[in-house]
Amino acid sequence: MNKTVKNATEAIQGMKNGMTMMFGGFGLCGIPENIILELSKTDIKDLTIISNNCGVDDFGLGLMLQRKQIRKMISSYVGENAEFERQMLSGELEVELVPQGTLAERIRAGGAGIPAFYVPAGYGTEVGIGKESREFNGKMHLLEHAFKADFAVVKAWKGDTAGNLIFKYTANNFNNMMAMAGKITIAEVEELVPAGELDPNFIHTPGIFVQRIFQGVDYIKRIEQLTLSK
Amino acid sequence: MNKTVKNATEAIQGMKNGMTMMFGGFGLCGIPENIILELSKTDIKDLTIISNNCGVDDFGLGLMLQRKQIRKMISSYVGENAEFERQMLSGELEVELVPQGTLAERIRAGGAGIPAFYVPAGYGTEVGIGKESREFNGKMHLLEHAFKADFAVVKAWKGDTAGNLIFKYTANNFNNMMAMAGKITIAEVEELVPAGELDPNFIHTPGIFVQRIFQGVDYIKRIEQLTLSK
Amino acid sequence: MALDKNQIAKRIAQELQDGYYVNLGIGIPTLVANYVPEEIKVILQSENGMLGMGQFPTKETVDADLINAGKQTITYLPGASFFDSATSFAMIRGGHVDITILGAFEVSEQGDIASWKVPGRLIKGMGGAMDLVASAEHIVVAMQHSNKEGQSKLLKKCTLPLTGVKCVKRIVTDLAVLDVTDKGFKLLERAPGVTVEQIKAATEGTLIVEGDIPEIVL
Amino acid sequence: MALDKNQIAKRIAQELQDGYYVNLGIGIPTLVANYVPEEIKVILQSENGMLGMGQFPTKETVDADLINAGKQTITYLPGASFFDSATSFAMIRGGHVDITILGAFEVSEQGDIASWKVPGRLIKGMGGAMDLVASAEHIVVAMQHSNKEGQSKLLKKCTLPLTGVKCVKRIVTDLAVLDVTDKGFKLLERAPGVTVEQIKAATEGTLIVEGDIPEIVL
Repeated sequence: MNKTVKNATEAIQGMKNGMTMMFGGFGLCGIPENIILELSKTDIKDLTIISNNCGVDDFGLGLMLQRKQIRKMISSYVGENAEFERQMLSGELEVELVPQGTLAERIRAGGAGIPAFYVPAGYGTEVGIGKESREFNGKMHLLEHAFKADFAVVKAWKGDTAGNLIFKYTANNFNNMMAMAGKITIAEVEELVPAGELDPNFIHTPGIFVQRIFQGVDYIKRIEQLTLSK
Repeated sequence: MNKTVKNATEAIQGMKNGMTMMFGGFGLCGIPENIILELSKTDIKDLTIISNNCGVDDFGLGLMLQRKQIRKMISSYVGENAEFERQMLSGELEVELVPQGTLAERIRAGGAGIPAFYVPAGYGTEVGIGKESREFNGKMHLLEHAFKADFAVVKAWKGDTAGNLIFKYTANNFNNMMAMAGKITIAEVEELVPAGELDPNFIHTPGIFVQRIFQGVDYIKRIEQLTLSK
Repeated sequence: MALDKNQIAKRIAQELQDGYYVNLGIGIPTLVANYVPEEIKVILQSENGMLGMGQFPTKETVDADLINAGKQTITYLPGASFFDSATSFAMIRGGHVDITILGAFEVSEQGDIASWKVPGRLIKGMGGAMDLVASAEHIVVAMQHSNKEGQSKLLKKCTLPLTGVKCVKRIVTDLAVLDVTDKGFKLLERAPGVTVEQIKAATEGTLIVEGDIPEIVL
Repeated sequence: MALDKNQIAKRIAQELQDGYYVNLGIGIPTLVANYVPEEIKVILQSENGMLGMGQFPTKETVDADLINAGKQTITYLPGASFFDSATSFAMIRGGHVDITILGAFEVSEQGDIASWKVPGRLIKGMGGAMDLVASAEHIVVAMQHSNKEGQSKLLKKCTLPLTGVKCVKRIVTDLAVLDVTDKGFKLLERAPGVTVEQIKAATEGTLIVEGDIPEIVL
């Protein structure tokens, strides 16, 4: 079974207005650049996007923000993006802020068939408003529900035609869990190899979670905070 | 920081009567042979053991069963062990059977600070008796609670002095999650290398979850069902 | 003539589609792997932590660290992956496995299944069966139509402790192929030479027979 | 004389013990890494998915795929490991990280902390801060004693939206080291040359002073 599609254009077939989509990455690290760019050239809009961040003004998901394709963002951190702040404050953009660990776990839960679970994060804060709470081991916890998506879009370092993925360094972040939580998961990879070439002991995301895969092009990998040793 | 201990004898320091302990492995695959053998030579008893299986009559946890060191087993499958059946039927041994996926997730939850979560497995069966149930997405689920242990004992293929672990093939099974869920986690490995020799991109169990590590000796790796192609 | 185990497996193999991720239980289900049609490719999931299970090994390639959920030594195919039990059941519980084929002691006309315990006689544990039946969209039971005492295993209500409720979709026995419907077991196909009356007699639960029932084609 | 940022970081470094797994927030906490005593070794966790964070890279070794939670390019040390965000927060939530050091806008005498939002002015999001403060056993806040307007940041009750409740254990400011206790902020140490009266004046919440308060030794 070969899950390969030709390119980003073919990969996004079936994406529609109003869908919920997940995008991997932390800051600009490990984001699916090809699909974001492709999608920002379409008129697909009213999207609910689940992503830890929302890119910067002129890169990553910021491109889709500028084109007002996003109706709602579900994220843990959205700083460093002026257009984002403008749309949020004007009410054009709906924003749901979720603690980062809770976000990660809600996505994993969506992929793992766990509809809800308890965590301590956010109890007693705005995050807990309207949520059920309950004590375990003398500590209060919130009931948190799973996230799923019509499409999950992830970026990996290497992948094979069976959909297996390997990430490099901290470019894994949300990609692994999001792959689990998409009804359709698209993976763009820097290097696509035939099934059998990756060591089966060292697969980060097993192919079962990936429906479409292609080798991306022209990766920019912009660095947000270039910090060097003196 | 070096987490290395000399051998199994040093590794089990602090184990006491009445403790709860997890043992990795599926059947006889990936079981911590050295620690089990060492423990079966002690008089430590009244143990609650969480392990997917309980070895066979004369190997693995079966050794500790024979010496009546185990008060209670929490497992998903306990077949193929005559002494186990005898102790269970006579009431000498308490047994709590947990669906395998629920067992795995309860252990992960214990390590991940998630006190409880919902799963569909076991609803409407004996497993659901006395448990809270609740509907999500039109389907009934059970509330399941996390497992933790005083000691978790796992077996890996390779490990380093920082406690990082790598498993081979299906010998991973419960080992990875159990490492997360022990107050003290002991890892025995076939090959112990200095920190820095394992590729940090391909660590299965990060060292933070492991408190003691040593290179095991004399691995037997008994095969339960030798099946060959004709 | 009733189907033998291999023929039941061969009929079940017809349920598979190209690209399916498949979990096979112990017993007859394991045999299904031998009858996957040549023109399709399926990927076998083993709940102890692998995707891409291959055949049994040779004496030279056998490895104690590479077993399936039945604890048999096996091999892996190109594109395989290994992972821990939590991830394995994330696949199962999350609905990523397309079809689960397993054995049973009893199935009820509501789709309940009993497969793990005979009180007072046998308690080996449920292993992964409860997780599998509670989660998979497509659950096929492979079993004999009657037990060794000649009693029907397709019942109005299960008598043994349950593995799961309202989960079985299709049943393939030595006598017939049936679907679980709101109104009972719907007869779809019959074993070559086996009559509808024979199947009716061997089925304790409600049997729905509509129109002509074709013979199983292997 | 009040401590500068580097001195606050240096004092906090004294809280570290050999073998500790440490999560450092953005700002002053990041500086703590520069002052780890030579005789101990700690392992830095970055919640975006790594253990064993090293120094900033050189121009030659910089890699866009290797950043910390502050999105700064970094390096890794021998014994490092990389993992996904769910595993990273499993470490944090599961209590495997020994100490968390983070900044704050306000801390209350109950140990509540506000650090992520100023209504109408700033909403960047909580990132991993809520998970960190709700989970870690040992939470140290590094901050200025007063804000830019000269108002105390150690309050009876926080005025800004909370990050977590009853979680802060210790606070190190430019003026003092304090513990959160049942009865209020307990003064442990004062910056060299800073008087107890000055600290009292700068602390809106209840300040407990028992016996002689030693000066911070750096």
